[in-house]
Amino acid sequence: MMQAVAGFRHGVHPREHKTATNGIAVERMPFVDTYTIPLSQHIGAPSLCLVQPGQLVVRGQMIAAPNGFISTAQHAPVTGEVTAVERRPHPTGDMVETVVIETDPYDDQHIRAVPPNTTDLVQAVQNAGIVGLGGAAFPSHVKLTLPEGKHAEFVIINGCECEPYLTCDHRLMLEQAEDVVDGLRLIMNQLGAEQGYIGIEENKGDAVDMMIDLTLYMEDIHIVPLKVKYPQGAEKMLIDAVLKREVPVGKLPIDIEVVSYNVGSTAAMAQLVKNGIPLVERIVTVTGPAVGKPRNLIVPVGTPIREVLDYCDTDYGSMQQLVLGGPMMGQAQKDLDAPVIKGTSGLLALDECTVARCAELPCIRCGRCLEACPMFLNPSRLAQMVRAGWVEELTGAHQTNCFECGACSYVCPSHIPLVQLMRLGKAMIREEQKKRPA
Amino acid sequence: MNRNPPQLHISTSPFVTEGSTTGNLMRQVIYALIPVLIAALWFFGITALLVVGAACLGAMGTEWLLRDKQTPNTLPDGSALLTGLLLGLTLPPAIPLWMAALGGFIAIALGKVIWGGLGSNLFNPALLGRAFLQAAFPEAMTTWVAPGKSFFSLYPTTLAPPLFKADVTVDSFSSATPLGMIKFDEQLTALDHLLIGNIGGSLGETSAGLLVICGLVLAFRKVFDWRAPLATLLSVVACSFLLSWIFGTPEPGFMLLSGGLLFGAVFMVTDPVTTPITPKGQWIFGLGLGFLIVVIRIYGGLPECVMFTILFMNALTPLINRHTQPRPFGG
Amino acid sequence: MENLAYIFFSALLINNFTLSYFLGLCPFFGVSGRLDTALRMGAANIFVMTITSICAWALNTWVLPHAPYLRLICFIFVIAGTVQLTEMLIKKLSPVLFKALGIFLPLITTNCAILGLAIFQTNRDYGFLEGLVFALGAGGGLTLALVIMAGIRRENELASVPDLVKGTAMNFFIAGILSLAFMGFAGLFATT
Amino acid sequence: MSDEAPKPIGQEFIKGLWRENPVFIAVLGLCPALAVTNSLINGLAMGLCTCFVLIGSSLLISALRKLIPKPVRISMFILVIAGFVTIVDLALKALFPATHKDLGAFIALIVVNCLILGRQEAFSSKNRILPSLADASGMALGFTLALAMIGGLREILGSGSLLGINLFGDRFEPWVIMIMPPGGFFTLGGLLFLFAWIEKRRKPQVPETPQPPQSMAV
Amino acid sequence: MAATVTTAILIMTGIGLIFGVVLAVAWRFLRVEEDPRLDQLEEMLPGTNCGACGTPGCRAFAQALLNGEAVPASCTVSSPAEIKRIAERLGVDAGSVERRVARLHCGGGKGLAVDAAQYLGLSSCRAAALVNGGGRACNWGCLGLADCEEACTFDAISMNRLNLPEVDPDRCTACNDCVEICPKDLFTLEPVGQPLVVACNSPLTGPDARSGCAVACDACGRCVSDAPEGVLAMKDGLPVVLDPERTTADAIWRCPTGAIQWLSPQTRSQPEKEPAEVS
Amino acid sequence: MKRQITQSQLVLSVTITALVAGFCLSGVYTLTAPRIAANQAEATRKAIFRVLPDTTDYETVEEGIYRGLNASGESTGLALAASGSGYGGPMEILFGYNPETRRVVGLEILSSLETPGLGDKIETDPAFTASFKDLLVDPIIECKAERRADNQVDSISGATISSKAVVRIINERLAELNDTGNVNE
Ligand SMILES: Cc1cc2nc3c(=O)[nH]c(=O)nc-3n(C[C@H](O)[C@H](O)[C@H](O)COP(=O)(O)O)c2cc1C
Ligand SMILES: Cc1cc2nc3c(=O)[nH]c(=O)nc-3n(C[C@H](O)[C@H](O)[C@H](O)COP(=O)(O)O)c2cc1C
Ligand SMILES: Cc1cc2nc3c(=O)[nH]c(=O)nc-3n(C[C@H](O)[C@H](O)[C@H](O)COP(=O)(O)O)c2cc1C
Ligand SMILES: Cc1cc2nc3c(=O)[nH]c(=O)nc-3n(C[C@H](O)[C@H](O)[C@H](O)CO)c2cc1C
Ligand code: SF4
Ligand code: SF4
Ligand code: SF4
Ligand code: SF4
Ligand code: FES
Repeated sequence: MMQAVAGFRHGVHPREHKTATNGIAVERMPFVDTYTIPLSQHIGAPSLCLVQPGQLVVRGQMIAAPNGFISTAQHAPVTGEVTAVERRPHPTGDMVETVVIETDPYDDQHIRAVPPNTTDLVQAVQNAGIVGLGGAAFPSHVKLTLPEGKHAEFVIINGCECEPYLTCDHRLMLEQAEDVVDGLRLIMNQLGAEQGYIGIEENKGDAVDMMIDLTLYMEDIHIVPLKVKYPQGAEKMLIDAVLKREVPVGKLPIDIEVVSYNVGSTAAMAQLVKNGIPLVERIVTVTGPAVGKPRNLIVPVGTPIREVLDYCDTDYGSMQQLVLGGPMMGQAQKDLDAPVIKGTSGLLALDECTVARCAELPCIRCGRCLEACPMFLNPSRLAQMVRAGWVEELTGAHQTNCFECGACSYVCPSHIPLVQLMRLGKAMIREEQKKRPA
Repeated sequence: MNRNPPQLHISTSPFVTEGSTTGNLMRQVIYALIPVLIAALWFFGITALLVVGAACLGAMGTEWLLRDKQTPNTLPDGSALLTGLLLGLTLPPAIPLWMAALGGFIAIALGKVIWGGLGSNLFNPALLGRAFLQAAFPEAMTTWVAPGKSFFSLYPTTLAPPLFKADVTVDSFSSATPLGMIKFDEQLTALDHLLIGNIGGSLGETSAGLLVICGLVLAFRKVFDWRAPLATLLSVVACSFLLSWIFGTPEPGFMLLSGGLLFGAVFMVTDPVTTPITPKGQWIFGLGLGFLIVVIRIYGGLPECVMFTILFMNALTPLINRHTQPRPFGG
Repeated sequence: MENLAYIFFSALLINNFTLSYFLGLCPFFGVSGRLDTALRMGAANIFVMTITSICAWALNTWVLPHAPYLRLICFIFVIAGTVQLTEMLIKKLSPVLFKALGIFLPLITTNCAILGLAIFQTNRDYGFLEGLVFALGAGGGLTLALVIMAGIRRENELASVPDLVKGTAMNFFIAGILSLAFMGFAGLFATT
Repeated sequence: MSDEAPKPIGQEFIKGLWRENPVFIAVLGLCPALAVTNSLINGLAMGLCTCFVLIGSSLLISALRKLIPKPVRISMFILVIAGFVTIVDLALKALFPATHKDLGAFIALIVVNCLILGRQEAFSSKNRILPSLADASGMALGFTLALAMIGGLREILGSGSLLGINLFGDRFEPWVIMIMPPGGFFTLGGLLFLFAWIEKRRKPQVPETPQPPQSMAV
Repeated sequence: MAATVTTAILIMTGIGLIFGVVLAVAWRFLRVEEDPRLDQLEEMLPGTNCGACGTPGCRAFAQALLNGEAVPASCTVSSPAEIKRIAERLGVDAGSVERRVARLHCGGGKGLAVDAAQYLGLSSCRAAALVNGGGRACNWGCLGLADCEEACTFDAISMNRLNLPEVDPDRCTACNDCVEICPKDLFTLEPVGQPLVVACNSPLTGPDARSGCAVACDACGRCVSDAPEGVLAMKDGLPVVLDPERTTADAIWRCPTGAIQWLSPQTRSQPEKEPAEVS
Repeated sequence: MKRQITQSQLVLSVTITALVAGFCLSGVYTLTAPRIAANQAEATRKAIFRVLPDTTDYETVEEGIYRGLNASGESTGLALAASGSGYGGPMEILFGYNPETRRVVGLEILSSLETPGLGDKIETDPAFTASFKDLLVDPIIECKAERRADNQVDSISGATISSKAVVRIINERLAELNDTGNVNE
């Protein structure tokens, strides 16, 4: 059992800020009056709306169907009445087609569901609207389907939660440990994988212990404690740490026989198979200096952010920035009427001290970004190229490899908005490629 | 409809930073230079302060005068002060003050501003200023004095009027540097003198021991990357060991402790702006630098060659960077 | 007679043709914008210089003793002619090589550095081997300067150089600084 | 190509002095402009030699332009230029041996001065004698002027003298770098910077207007 | 003397002959046949390589001209006189193309469009658009960080006092750069003589649209009914000009927000103060 | 305007131009040659007279070796041309040598590329040139910071390399002369 702790090269060590919430048991947020469920909460085509204004819906009822393979379903998070299907604010800042549901105040909001027929798990997962809960919201059923000629040897469950502040996965591993292991077993069976791993950062020692206890007699499931380092949770870093395999540039994990899932997604699949419950709610860490009562909440998908913040006694006077997700990769919000969606792992309300950014200074080529970048890029140079518009060079330097982890910006003493420049660069490359064939 | 708190901000992730700033880095190097400055005061008296002051004044004045009027004042980031300090500490003690100030001007104007300011220059500004002075006033720049003069007395050349010489012949008080002595007179200086620093040389470079300590402190505080200086020193030791073994040239120990090598390795080779950014590049930079230093010291005309060599390696830096880009993960 | 190593390093570093003799400045500023052109230009230069050195040696040995005043005309004529001939030969024999170097050949035949090489070689009474080494050193020095300059200029494009110095003035300043940096090599191998 | 519309002779002459100055604006003939200009006298001497060669060959080539077959024109130009340069070289050696020693190999290198060949190709071979003369003398004078300027500056700072006359007394500390190679580059760079600055001061903040295209239906 | 002259003549004849032969051979083998007009044409073209003519650059355009695939007037940068010269050189008609200019479809400048949050970061529209779509409440409007101004190589765009880009129709060459660079796709190229401009890009309708911006089009449809039949239509919450030839100022009179504008014929960039006078 | 140009015409025109140029140049050369030769002779003469005191005439022993003669036709010593590399590049010198006393009696730097203000003190520093007025060459000349013996030269501070280069060139030239054996005849 005793072995050197696995990890990856490069990366950073941000302060964790997890103690505010990691000791508090998850609680359920009371239902609110209105829910707005965007038809696009995942990577891929938006779902097809199945309901009209005025229609009554039941909690857990499918209200939008998958539109193609890389798409998924949406479900009513509450029992109530559809009042509108129209453009509403979305956490991306866009306005997208959204189903608006008024809660029926007299309903007990129990989910009446039957476990699906597990002969077609892929279909069941898609219809249950389960997506990656680690942030990217990639439809989970897609990864349950092996592409032609591929083989999945290993399944890795991602319990790293390397982002500071967030503790939802940590609590989930403690409170739904069996679901995680069952889910892993489910996935391994579906894919025919031989080995299962659960990678957990060492700072969640209780979760590691609990998982080890649970899997003590399972030969093919291994619990891997990992170095506490950001971004340990990034899929490629996790695979590198657990299996010492690098996902080749431009390839997917399945190309090196690996499939990985977030602990939340895994537990959601277990819940689906055991109880038939679709993805209508998730655990969200609500924390940050401006939050009066930080905690982990079970929040129905579609709950307006403002309601969640209100429930946690947020001090709007001192809140300067609201981040969906963790502080390293999350998205700042401009509209508090946008809802919590499936990919929302945390609500982070930052105050003045955290937001007051230093002015940007010229890059002094100190190389810190280069030594932080887990993808072994040279962010400072890439950033200069983006500014100069050298799209060709960007492509040559594998700029698209950047997954915007933010390690580079985090260490930059000159406060260069490196991540933003990386995004801009990727946008430029996309545009260029669009233009090319024309 | 907009019920957001009025001060809500949006920006790109990450929303937290490590907390170090560029100004902070510069300040740490400046603090590390204070003991060096005190040592210079000890050995060369009040002139050390005057010379360094003049260089700083020249550098900071130029930075202020030539600033882009639209952008905020760049003096507070401390890089101009640092350039001035480093320049001052590499000058010979008896240099006229006006030359020191002129060096500061050249360092910033030619070494930094025309390139686009902090971070854009490809040559070490302080060394460029010094190289200019060396080429412009070779006599004043190669007039060394031995330490150990009364604290408040000035050298006769120090207060020469701008653009003019002092009316003394320098021969009357000049001495030689350990490197000059060994190259031209086959005289070896004892290592303990080199370590302590009671020898002839530029203001800041005489006390090898102090420089090593400063370097270690800065390295452990992660102000700079340890690779390039380490590579430089290793390379000097290796090359001079080889040559001394075969041809009986000076020993590695002497090579390491004499001249501007340590000062250069600790403060100039570490300049993030003008040295390679990639770890592999830093190794190449250091190894190449050390090799050139040994070769030029032994076979060249300029025993005090660290400055020119660093500038030459600076010139190669874009090429080194280009060919040592890291291998992307999975690539 | 000076030793060959000194001749080589002197031409390569110490008395670099471009940076301390100011020879071939027009192409130096002209083609140092990009690294690959700089490299190929340098290679073409080494090539032409080698030919030049041989031509100059031949002329100095067999023709010019009879009429020293025709030196200039003969040099320029014979060099241009020979280079043109070689150019045609390469074109026939190796289109790849021609593509890489060919376009530069006519550009540099009538270039100061080439004629300068011939003249210096004559003034210093170099023999065949010395001349060849001198040509290699000088060509290598030119290539070195070109490549370094190209690297710097490419990097400099990413920086916000003030408008007043942008362009030609900046290139001169860079060349000046390079020239200064090369002064460190002075005296190398001279005292042995 | 059709002959250019004839411009006044005066204008052909004037343009070389400033507006199309070969060194400062066109950046041609740099090698001699930097190599020998470590003093005013050397700059002037070099400039005058170039004047002679440029004017002489321009005249000759303009006169012979109808006779020169196009495919071999460059070789013919070079021949003519080389001839004139040899004459200058020999004459200088005979009459001013000291100057000849200072200018060294660079007299010979006038042959390959891009400026001279460039003027033949661009102007003399296409124009009648008088305009060619005007153009050549303008360019040559502009070249000389530039060389004198560079040489003067370098001599003042680098030796503290002008035309060998000591300007600041014995105790002046000369800036040796100015008469060494880097000084040449710095001086020319500095002059270009100065001109850009003057230019900017002269017409403040008026962005250059491109020819506004008219809307059209031809 | 005589000996000197003889040597000189001998040497020169020898070298001259050799060199002459070399050249002659070169002349024979190295001649490349290329239409000499290509170079001449390229020289006559402005050399801005802007691409407004629809080719990748001036030389490609010259080639297209030679091949008869383009008419000289397609070059929108050259002056008419220059175009005439080119046409004469080629012996073809200059041709005619209707000149187009870039038009902005947003009126939500400073003080009119509501800011939902304050944007911190790179001062670039394209970068800001990647951060929650920018700080504006209206997700379709101009971000005012002037990427278009910087992109326009012809200095045709300047930010006006509302911090909106204003196109100088005399300088605009319809090069398409601003159209491509704007992350909100706010520019289109329109015939210069067509003054009816829809200055809004928001698909929202009714109060939703107006809550984000004082001059938003709320899709009330008055312009469509006031314009001549078939000139305007409402699509995705915005009026679109279907028939540029027949536009009249009638369409703008009853617009409650001023989201549809009739440009003054003098400046062709600013809306008329009093539209009634035009008709 | 387009005439057909034949290849022979091309060859011919180049050849004719070359011919004419050659002709003209030979003319100019003939005109200037005597002056140039006289200039050079004069320069050599002056240099020889400077490095050998009391000399009024000289004869050439071989290329680079001249014997000075005084008014009464007696030998005043040898003037030897020598070259080698200094700090900045090649330098050429001429020095006077008296084989009988085995002393260098005068030094003239004909050309050098030493740094102005530093290395060129080998020409301009009177103290330095003065030390070559009476300098014993046995066993060899040495260059020291402090002159202590008859065969030592006081090196110029800051230009040690140039000073040493001069001394080295002289030493080498003398050694060469000894080898060929025609010094003391
Ligand atoms: C920088 C970065 C950090 C990440 N951190 C985590 C993490 O801490 N936990 C996690 O489950 N997924 C994390 N992810 C997402 C994983 O890369 C991967 O998408 C996920 O584990 C796949 O599982 P899912 O599809 O079930 O979400 C991170 C991704 C990136 C790019
Ligand atoms: C002078 C000096 C030399 C060092 N040499 C090494 C070395 O050779 N190898 C090494 O791994 N760390 C070396 N270090 C330590 C590094 O600075 C650093 O602490 C270490 O590489 C941290 O690596 P990690 O946090 O990325 O794992 C050196 C530090 C100093 C100050
Ligand atoms: C720009 C410059 C020019 C130099 N020129 C000469 C020179 O002409 N001759 C020379 O001997 N040394 C020259 N030097 C070399 C240094 O002065 C060298 O340190 C000196 O020769 C050491 O001699 P010293 O021990 O007498 O000070 C030059 C150095 C520099 C930086
Ligand atoms: C570790 C370190 C070393 C530095 N060394 C130098 C130096 O040698 N010379 C100098 O001018 N500036 C130095 N600086 C300051 C700064 O990098 C310099 O002013 C920039 O080169 C100007 O763009 C240094 C800064 C740091 C942090
Ligand atoms: S470049 Fe991309 S992958 Fe690398 S550290 Fe920055 S954000 Fe992360
Ligand atoms: S960390 Fe920042 S300052 Fe350092 S090299 Fe990277 S971008 Fe430049
Ligand atoms: S029109 Fe587009 S590019 Fe121009 S300022 Fe507005 S958002 Fe930016
Ligand atoms: S960028 Fe836009 S405004 Fe400028 S010329 Fe091109 S089309 Fe016209
Ligand atoms: S003058 Fe143009 S290359 Fe020398």
